[in-house]
Amino acid sequence: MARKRLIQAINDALHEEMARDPKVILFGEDVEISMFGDTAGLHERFGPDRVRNTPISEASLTGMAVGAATSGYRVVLHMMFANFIYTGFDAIANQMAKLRLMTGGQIELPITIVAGYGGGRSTAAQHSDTPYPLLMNLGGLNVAVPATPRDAKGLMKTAIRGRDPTVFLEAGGRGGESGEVPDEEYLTPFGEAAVGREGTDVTIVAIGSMVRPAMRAAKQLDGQGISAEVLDCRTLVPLDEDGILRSVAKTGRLVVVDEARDRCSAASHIAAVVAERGFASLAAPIRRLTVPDTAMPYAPAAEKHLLPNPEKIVVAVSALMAGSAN
Amino acid sequence: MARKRLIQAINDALHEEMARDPKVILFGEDVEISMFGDTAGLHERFGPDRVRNTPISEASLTGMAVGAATSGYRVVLHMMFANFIYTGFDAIANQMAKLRLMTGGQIELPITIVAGYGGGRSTAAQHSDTPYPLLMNLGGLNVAVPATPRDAKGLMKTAIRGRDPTVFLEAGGRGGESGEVPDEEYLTPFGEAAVGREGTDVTIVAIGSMVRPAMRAAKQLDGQGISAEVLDCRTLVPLDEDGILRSVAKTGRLVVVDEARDRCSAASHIAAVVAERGFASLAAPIRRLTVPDTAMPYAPAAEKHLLPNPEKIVVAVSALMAGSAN
Amino acid sequence: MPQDSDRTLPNRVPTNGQLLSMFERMLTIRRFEERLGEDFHAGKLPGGVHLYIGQEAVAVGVCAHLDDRDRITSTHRGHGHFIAKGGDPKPMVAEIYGKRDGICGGMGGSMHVADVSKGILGANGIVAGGIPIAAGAALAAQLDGNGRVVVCFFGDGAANEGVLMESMNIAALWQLPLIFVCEHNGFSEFSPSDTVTAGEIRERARPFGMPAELVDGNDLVAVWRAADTAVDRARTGQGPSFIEAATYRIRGHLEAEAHFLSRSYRSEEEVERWRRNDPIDRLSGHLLSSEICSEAEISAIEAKIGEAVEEAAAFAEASDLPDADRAPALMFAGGPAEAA
Amino acid sequence: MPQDSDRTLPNRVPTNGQLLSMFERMLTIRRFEERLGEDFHAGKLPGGVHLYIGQEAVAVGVCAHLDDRDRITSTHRGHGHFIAKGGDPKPMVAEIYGKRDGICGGMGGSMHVADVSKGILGANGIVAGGIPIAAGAALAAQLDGNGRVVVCFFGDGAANEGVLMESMNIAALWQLPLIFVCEHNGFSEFSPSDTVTAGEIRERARPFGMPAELVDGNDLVAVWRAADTAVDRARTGQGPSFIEAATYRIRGHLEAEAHFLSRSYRSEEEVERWRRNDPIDRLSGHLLSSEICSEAEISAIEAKIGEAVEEAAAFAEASDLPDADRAPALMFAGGPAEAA
Ligand SMILES: Cc1ncc(C[n+]2csc(CCOP(=O)(O)OP(=O)(O)O)c2C)c(N)n1
Ligand SMILES: Cc1ncc(C[n+]2csc(CCOP(=O)(O)OP(=O)(O)O)c2C)c(N)n1
Ligand SMILES: [Mg+2]
Ligand SMILES: [Mg+2]
Repeated sequence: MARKRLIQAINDALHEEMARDPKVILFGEDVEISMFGDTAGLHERFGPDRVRNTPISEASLTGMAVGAATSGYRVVLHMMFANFIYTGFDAIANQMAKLRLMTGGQIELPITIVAGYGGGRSTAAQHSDTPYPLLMNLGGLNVAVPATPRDAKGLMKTAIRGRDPTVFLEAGGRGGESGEVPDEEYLTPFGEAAVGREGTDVTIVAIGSMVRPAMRAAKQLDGQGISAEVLDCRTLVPLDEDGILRSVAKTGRLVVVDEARDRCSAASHIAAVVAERGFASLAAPIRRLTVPDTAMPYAPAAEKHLLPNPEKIVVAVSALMAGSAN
Repeated sequence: MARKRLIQAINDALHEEMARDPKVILFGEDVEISMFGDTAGLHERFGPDRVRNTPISEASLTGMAVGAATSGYRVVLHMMFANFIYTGFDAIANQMAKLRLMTGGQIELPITIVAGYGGGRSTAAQHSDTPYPLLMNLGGLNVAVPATPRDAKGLMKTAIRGRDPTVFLEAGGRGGESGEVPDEEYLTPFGEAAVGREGTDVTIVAIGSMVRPAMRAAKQLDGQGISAEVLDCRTLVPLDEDGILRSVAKTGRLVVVDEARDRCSAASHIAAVVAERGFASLAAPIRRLTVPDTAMPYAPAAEKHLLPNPEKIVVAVSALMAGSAN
Repeated sequence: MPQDSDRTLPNRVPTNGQLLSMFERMLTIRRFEERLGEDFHAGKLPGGVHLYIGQEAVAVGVCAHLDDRDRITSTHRGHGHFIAKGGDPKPMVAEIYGKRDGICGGMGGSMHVADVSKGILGANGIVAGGIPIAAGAALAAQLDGNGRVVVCFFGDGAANEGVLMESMNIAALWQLPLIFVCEHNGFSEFSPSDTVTAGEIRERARPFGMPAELVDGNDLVAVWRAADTAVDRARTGQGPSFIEAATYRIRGHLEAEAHFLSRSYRSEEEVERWRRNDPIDRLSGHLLSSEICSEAEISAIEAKIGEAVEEAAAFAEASDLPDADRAPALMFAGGPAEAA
Repeated sequence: MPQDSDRTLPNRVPTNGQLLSMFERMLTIRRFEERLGEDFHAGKLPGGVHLYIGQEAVAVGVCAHLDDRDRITSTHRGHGHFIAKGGDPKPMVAEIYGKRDGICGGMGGSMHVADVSKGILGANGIVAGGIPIAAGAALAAQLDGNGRVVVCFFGDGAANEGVLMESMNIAALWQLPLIFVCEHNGFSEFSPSDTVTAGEIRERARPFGMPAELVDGNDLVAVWRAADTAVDRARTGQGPSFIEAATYRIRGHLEAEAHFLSRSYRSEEEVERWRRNDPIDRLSGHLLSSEICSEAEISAIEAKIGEAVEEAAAFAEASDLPDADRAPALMFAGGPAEAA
């Protein structure tokens, strides 16, 4: 085991998978120099055929990923900031997520779209969106949102070796979280939430960047005599519905913490799943901690105000335990 | 009152608003000849300055709507099929939904984006999406989805006179539903659900094209001694949360019928809102009837199989009343 | 389509055998589409169809230079490209009937007919949607390094979508083996082309350093020759080319248009003028006047195609519907290859 | 910026008064940005900044022809355009500090500085995002019919976004009063331009029938003259024009880049070469050698600007933070105008 940052773990995964399979290619804007560090060293090691900078042409890049993937390549497409996924949205929504069905299953699309997401660094409205709810709704895409370096590496490897498109979103600002990463080869399965911490009173389901605040909150809650179980979704498509339901069956209470805007968020969806399939076990309302339906402001205090944090989680859980929903 | 089809009612609204306010302009692909009929006669009546065909350039059209709206025009932008909203998604997501916040409130964006949505006519995967969940998540857009000709007209007029962007989605295949439309001038407010039918046992919240099947189901349920209240959201942003909660407080049961794909659907969001704010009144799990997370297939039976319909609603409600969640 | 061994020589003309073979291919497209039009109006098709009638020389003249390993992307008006590239019309018709034996299992319909095994990456309901897909396939072809080429067909209306410029830039920059074929058929849906398009479309390719040529798209030999040069360039690593083929859409934008349009958008005379410039008539005229074949041979071809059309329609009619619940399982190929 | 009455005459050169005024504007941009660079490195700015240093002649030479009623759209590198178009640098600096008195109330930051009252529709964090917005504003200007014009500034990297082609087509087709100004500064983020751009960017405008000109973007007078012609065309209903200004980005893509880039992407010599071609030095050299002004006058301008910079920084420092909960209320202007 070695301690690494999330971005480094992703970089390791890319190095390993590109070394393993010559059909893996990577392209995107400035992937050669690597803005975030996740693609560092790949161009030097694997050369310009397999790792190349592209023009700023997102609408074509997403379509090209489809074209190269239908021709036997495993494509990693780096979209830099998640907001630029919107710029290249057409081919994602209208081709990538649909082409397999439309062709009656003639094709596989082993594509991994990588992008950094989320707020908290004053990058303002056009560089801090959290777009997984939209991507989840498209139907034909896997969505991975790792919280730890270990899972980031394992999920990236699983995505690259997969047969379907995956959007891999990294909360990688300033290198991302640090954590232990195994030395030996491993893959992290899709569709299995990780139990960050076991507990009996309340289930806190958290996504990506929200896992750490959730863990912190759980620790504080422990001090208040509240035992919180923390689940890290790891992938939103597929979603570990059973794992979430098992936990809620035990605790009877659910709080979902999600950095996305509230309306039609992943949190909304998880809440809806539990309100249907886990209703009998619920002892209290389901709480969502999300970003209000707002674009991210630039001023740090205004931005921070919108993001879920350990304090807000503690307040929400405490209120839930006390029987009030606020 | 006169009986009209939904598309005709929208056409009436456009005629009235363009006659009323010379600052209303309309553009889009083939709006002059009008594929759906909703923009018929406007070009002839208001001339090429105010009503004009555009090239097939969705990415620019959505941006142009922003530019014209910041310059004092009220823009109606017709995007034809809702899937093409994805083609022009960048300026919707990154500009239209954010620019007011980013400029600190310097601008207003009176923009109405019109598009036909939904399945059921074998137009296949790229012409039958239901994109309101994505649009709801963007934060800065109103979303109107009329079910009746009366509301279609009233909501369109409200959208055009508004100060913010609205996406107006019409379930207009083959002219859409028929219904009575008042002769006198009226506006339909945003954020107020319509009670399609009162009931006491279960609340069925339905959206757009799903209101009619919900009403049919309610009638059938009536025959089985189950009294269903049907709410028609009319607008999803703003959403009439209070109206929905009031109804659920009365009935104790909620079924949401939505033509969108399930994950992060409007149905998910409505379920989540009620599972939080209306939990105490819930006597049963919240059921969602949505489209599985699938692109629309072409073959009619395969398409029909995916769409909610009165029978499925009746089965779901009956099961709910019987105490089983299936 | 038979290929001669001198395929890459410049300034070639098609052999008589090739001409005859291309004639048959064009007529196949025509007769199948006429039947699909009838079927549509008879209410036999669940969805709409956009017919390619009048443009057959473009698809056939270009695809004559391609093998199964080459790839094409197509448009909403894709039956002609499908057949020209060697797709079997039988499962194509079944697809348009929405049947289980359709080439896409009835899941795609007219706007999505695809046969990946034949290099037909698919018709596409999104205007210009095929262009960047073709660029990606061309990147793959270049990486494979085995001389494969890719052709993207698109309309004059599609040329106003920004992805065209983006993909031309990338194709030129990377010297991809990609041929852009713009079928200028006079209309962008219901808008006459010049009301939505500034300047000459092919000129948009030149700033990228790409050769661009205008051809008479109703002249099979002209198309064939332009494509010959372009494909040769692409195969030999000389990068992308642009062909603009001037042609005309004889039928409606889609067959259903008469049911919903409140007025017409073109004159009968205009259509009539172009009918007299029919690419199939022009070719058969040439075949006969040059004595490449006889009236009797043409009649035999007609008869053969007529049978094929009947057979395909019968096949499509007889085919079962797809399982109603089939779609969801087709969305994902399956779990990760090795994680499972 | 003062305007002479003979503004629309062709082949004009700027008057001495105009030159001096433009010099001051360029120097204002330079000194404010140098300060912002320092402030960034001193940790005073919450977000990043993309500096315009070295490109000032472009914004100033173009905006000299514009009034408040004209509109511009800008880029992520937008401070120069903001100041050149007459934006007040004080609230601009406060914005970049994330303060309540910022021009956008601290909600937008460096990448979104806008002053709609001055026709500055805003910097934009989405590459090429401003181009169609400008086209829409130009449509509005055309409908208003009062001679207003719109300029969109964008980089050479942005020229590879498809919206450029789309907007050029629409602008040419509708003869919109729109001037496309491409600032070719050598880089598309960290990629040297020629590694991502095929051919000459300005040539991409010609197929639409649009005049396109290359100018030395570090030569204020050359920019001013090209813009004079283009603005004149737009004002008089002669449609859009394209100006490509060759210049160079002296500072990093963004000031933070040294913190995260593992290697450099250009040589010190290259930067040095362009430093010697500084547009402000060139202009001041001309002003002095032509005796349009004296060293003392330049020093006085420097001093004045220096004070303004200090004042703005002090203003920004002293300004309060915006209310932490301000954002949600800014998303919507309010209910429908009359339904309420
Ligand atoms: C992105 C997108 N926008 C709009 C449409 C609607 N549409 C379908 S075909 C068409 C016209 C296409 O014109 P052209 O490219 O010239 O092809 P043609 O129909 O003439 O063969 C339009 C606007 C679409 N399918 N996709
Ligand atoms: C749609 C989009 N894609 C990518 C980026 C990231 N990005 C920011 S600036 C930039 C380079 C822009 O180059 P150019 O247009 O030449 O402007 P310059 O930075 O040289 O002024 C890139 C790729 C972005 N902001 N928006
Ligand atoms: Mg056409
Ligand atoms: Mg640049």
